Amino acid sequence: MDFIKDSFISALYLLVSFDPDLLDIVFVSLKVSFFSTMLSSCIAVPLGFFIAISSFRGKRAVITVLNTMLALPTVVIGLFVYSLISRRGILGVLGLLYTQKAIIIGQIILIVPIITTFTISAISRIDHRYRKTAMTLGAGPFLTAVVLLREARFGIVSAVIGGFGRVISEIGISMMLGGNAKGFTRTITTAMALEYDKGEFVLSIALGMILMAVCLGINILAGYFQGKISE
Amino acid sequence: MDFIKDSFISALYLLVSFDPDLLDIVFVSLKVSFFSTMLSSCIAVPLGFFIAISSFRGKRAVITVLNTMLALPTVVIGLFVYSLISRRGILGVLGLLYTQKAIIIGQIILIVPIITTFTISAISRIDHRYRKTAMTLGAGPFLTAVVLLREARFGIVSAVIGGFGRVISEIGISMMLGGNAKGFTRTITTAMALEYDKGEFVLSIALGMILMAVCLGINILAGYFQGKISE
Amino acid sequence: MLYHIKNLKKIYKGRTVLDLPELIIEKNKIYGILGPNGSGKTTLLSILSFLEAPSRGTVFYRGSPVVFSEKHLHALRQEVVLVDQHPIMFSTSVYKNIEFALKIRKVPLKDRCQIIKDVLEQVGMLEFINADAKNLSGGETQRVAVARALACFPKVMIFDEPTASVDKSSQLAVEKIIQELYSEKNISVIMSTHNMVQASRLVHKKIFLLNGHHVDSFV
Amino acid sequence: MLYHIKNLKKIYKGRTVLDLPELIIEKNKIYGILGPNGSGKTTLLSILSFLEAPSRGTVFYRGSPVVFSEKHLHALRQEVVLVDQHPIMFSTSVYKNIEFALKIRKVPLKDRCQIIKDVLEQVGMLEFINADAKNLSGGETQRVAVARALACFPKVMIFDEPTASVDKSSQLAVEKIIQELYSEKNISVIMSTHNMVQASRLVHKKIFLLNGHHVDSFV
Amino acid sequence: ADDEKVIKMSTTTSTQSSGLLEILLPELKKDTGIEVKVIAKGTGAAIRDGMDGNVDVIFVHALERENKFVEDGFGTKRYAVMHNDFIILGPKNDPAGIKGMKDAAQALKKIAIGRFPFISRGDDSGTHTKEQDIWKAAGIEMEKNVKILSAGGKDKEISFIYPKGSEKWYISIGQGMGKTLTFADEKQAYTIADRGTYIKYKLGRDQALDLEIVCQGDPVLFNPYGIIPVNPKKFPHVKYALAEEFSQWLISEKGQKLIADYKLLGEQLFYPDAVK
Ligand SMILES: Nc1ncnc2c1ncn2[C@@H]1O[C@H](COP(=O)(O)OP(=O)(O)OP(=O)(O)O)[C@@H](O)[C@H]1O
Ligand SMILES: Nc1ncnc2c1ncn2[C@@H]1O[C@H](COP(=O)(O)OP(=O)(O)OP(=O)(O)O)[C@@H](O)[C@H]1O
Ligand SMILES: [Mg+2]
Ligand SMILES: [Mg+2]
Repeated sequence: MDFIKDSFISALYLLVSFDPDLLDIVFVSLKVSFFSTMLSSCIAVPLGFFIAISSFRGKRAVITVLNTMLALPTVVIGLFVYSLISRRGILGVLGLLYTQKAIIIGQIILIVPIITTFTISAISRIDHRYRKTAMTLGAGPFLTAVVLLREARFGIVSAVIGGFGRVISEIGISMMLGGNAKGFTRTITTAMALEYDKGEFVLSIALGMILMAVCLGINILAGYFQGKISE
Repeated sequence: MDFIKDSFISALYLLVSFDPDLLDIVFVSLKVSFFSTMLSSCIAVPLGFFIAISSFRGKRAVITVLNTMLALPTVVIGLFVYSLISRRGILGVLGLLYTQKAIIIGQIILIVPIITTFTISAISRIDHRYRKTAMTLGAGPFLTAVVLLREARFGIVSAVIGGFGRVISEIGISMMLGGNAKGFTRTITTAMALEYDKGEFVLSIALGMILMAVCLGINILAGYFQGKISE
Repeated sequence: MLYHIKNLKKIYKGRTVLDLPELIIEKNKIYGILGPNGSGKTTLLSILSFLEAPSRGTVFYRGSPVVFSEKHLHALRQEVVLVDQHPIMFSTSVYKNIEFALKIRKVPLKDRCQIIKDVLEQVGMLEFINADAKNLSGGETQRVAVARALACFPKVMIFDEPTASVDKSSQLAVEKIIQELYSEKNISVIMSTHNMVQASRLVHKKIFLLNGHHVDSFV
Repeated sequence: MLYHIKNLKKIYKGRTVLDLPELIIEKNKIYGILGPNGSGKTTLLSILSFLEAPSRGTVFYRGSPVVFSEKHLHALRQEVVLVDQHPIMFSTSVYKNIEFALKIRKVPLKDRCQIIKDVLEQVGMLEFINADAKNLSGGETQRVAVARALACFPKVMIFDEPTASVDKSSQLAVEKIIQELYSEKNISVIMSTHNMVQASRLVHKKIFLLNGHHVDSFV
Repeated sequence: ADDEKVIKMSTTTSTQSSGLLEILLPELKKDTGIEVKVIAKGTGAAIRDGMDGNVDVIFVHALERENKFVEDGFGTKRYAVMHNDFIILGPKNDPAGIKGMKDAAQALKKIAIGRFPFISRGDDSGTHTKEQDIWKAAGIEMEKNVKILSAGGKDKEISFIYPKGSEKWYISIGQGMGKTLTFADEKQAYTIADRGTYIKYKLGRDQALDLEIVCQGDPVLFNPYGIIPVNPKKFPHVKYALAEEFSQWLISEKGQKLIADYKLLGEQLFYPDAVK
């Protein structure tokens, strides 16, 4: 277990040294993951909400497809987006490939199904009388949604945190669409993969520990605000 | 979009040709993912249940840590398990590295936090009166748990499906701990990564499509049984 | 005429739980719906408050047929408010639960506090204004639900067994509120109850339901 | 002596909702708990049925002090069953809801159906045996909950406002059940109610609660 | 099946992707009965696998590190198996004007002077090491960004070496060969690649690379592959005998002929080194 100890010491060392290269990749990781999660939530939470409350033909089929999309491998997403935004793709002129925007696009495809599915399951569990109560008090669709989302907040926050965890720890899409270009699109995870390929396991794990430390910080903050809100 | 079309045709072709190599990797993928998901669920569902229903000091801290673990990158898990089971590690004598068992161990670490978190959020939403009703009818801890799990089944099934989707689409751990050895530990995703490395993008996507087809089948089955059960 | 129901049926999985060839409910009256358990009272009240669509038939509200699609119902629901048999409180404070109805009606912020205090006063729950609505006792919940409905200033108030779990003195308070709604504010009231004495004391017209059918009276 | 309560207090967030220096409940009697909304009836009944622990004080059950830890409570809960004010049905059929209690008591499979039919018959809900328990009306739910409790064959039955949403004839049926529990099966009964007439007709001893305190009677 | 005759080999992804192993291994099985479990990864990680005793034999292309591996006692002996060669690639219009040059160092120098975009693998792989050697040979001033990490008492040095003042045009992506090619193609930049991967990406796909060979044939660009059985003195559990048998087979006449005859899309990729 020396290996883990070494990694831990290296991680600490890297952290306290405030290495600018390190700060740079941490910043890129956070920025990209933050935007992916936010944009995905803006799509997925309303979508999940809508699917949960409405009853339409083929609802079960939609849920099955979403569940299947939970298994979408990052390579598939990466290649799919690649084929769209590469120089020869239909969106090639935008020059998106190997930019942070490209990573964000791919990651959104990755986690929209995740957040949607878990939003559906959070909303479905809410007693239907909440909805009826809101409606009889005169709430329109929007306020009714607010009520249900508030009652399901624990599940929805879980879904969003789950999505965030997924993107910040994700490697395939960041690598394929971002390209791991040093100083541009290198994230903590792609840097880890690089060190791993080099056989620098200690450094790779050290980076992983930094990632975990950053996430822990974010989760403590989030937990604190959630506590505030639910009071 | 030719690229997607080509891949689709290749996927179909591969499927109808019943290529034994292909069947083999599909089988390995399914087997490994199935065991990972089952074993993880056996740990995570009771664990999540227990955390959700009990109130103890530090509960919030435990949830924060679990949320953080959602962001555990596969490289970290891979290296961690590697350091344990590699010949020099404390479990080295077992010769687990580059076997399917190694993949399963890594994947369990990956999804236990996922399934646990979503089980917690599913159980927490259940009105506490369900628990009281079961208890007053004389149910012991076990049957009370069964009641709550049944009421939260939609969320728990979602959690398990989410876990399955995560492992079957996962590349890093399978690659690092399984080694992508043909005929032994090659899964659909590591095969995809290999084809991608070779530049065989079409084949890679075709494999991805087969993966999605397999998952769709499993989800349809699962949906069907869920429907049966909830009747 | 407030409501005019024609050939209305409500069917759950093949079972007809409500079957009303014709029913008329007039304006500015207090109606009492009576009937044994499962006779369809709650189902009828849900339809009258536009929360559920009938399986068949037409409901006329103030002369025009009601289109049971979310878009059209929203305006109607602003006029009619239902107090449920087992009311649900949102998991916020009592104050915020009532404020919700005021927000929807765009009551200015400065007036809200006063209105909330007034309605809570009427049901004798003022001291609970900042309590956590989820933790109220059975009767307290029912009374806050009445207050919350009062804050909606509706044209029609529908109560589903409003005094079932309410204590004696609060029961009188709720009955007084119903009286006043009718006499001072010209609000039509429709309520269900199992308490025949209460019905006789309070309502102008009784509707008897039995197995989903409208009957003249019970034997 | 069935229960002996000493210096019991229940405190929620600093507010004392129950404060009973001493209270004795005897065997084989029907007790009625009376009091306005929020006086602590439900809280007291939860403690008596071992579902909630008091914040302070001791409860003696059949002479021995109750240790409020899950391990010890399980055996006690087999003897005492509570019918909630707003009962919860598990999301299965009515049959399965009742069968749950029988399973716990290891009643053999072949006897179960008969018992279930018997108890449903007693509350007049036999025709709903295969209905989806979640979709029952308010009164139907309350009656099935009574049936489910009967299937537990307890030594003590605790009812929280058992007839609040129940129609007239079912109310009489439930009252008859309570009578029989006491007279034929030697089961002790504790019930809360807002209906003073019902209490006078049914119970042997009344306990009056006011703001969590035990009082001799109301003014 | 015959579990006794299965050995594990770690190798670099390029060896696996070239398709050569798919020709060699079935023949090996026929001749000797040995089955090889191939674990492909980055050069560093592959050597690391040998150092940890996780495999029985390693088959890589990083001469210096291979020698060190043997010196340190992790491997018994390095057998030179074959080599292929690196090529410098660039966009069709060749803005640096190096097409046809033979001297790799001079070619890179032109790129550096003109500040034309260049994609570096940046992953300490054999290719990357080679690239750095050529920069040095070209006399380009290199900047070295060194970090010292102290881990477990031992100081550890991490260095990033790049041509001086190259922030704008020198992009280090830390990825495998294929991805580096794709990246260079996308950015229409210069890069160094091994011939095998280039052929695959140029001739083996519908959407061929737009990049062309601008410089080849310089002996400095040769890329030797070696096979090393893991030392049973260090790791008693390794199947040394089989690993040695495999190595011998590879440098036997039969093995070497198979290598020489292997053609990818009509082009020879590897040149046998053991038998002339
Ligand atoms: N969603 C549903 N699915 C199936 N049956 C239902 C559903 N909702 C109500 N029912 C049935 O319809 C009948 C009428 O129900 P309703 O709630 O209107 O009765 P009620 O007159 O309000 O009775 P109570 O006095 O007990 O409240 C009941 O027998 C009930 O079981
Ligand atoms: N979990 C809780 N947190 C805070 N206050 C609570 C909680 N549960 C109950 N209370 C308060 O305790 C008081 C007593 O509640 P209880 O439910 O025992 O009243 P009750 O006598 O049963 O009233 P009702 O006749 O309305 O059912 C109420 O004022 C209620 O608001
Ligand atoms: Mg009703
Ligand atoms: Mg109560």
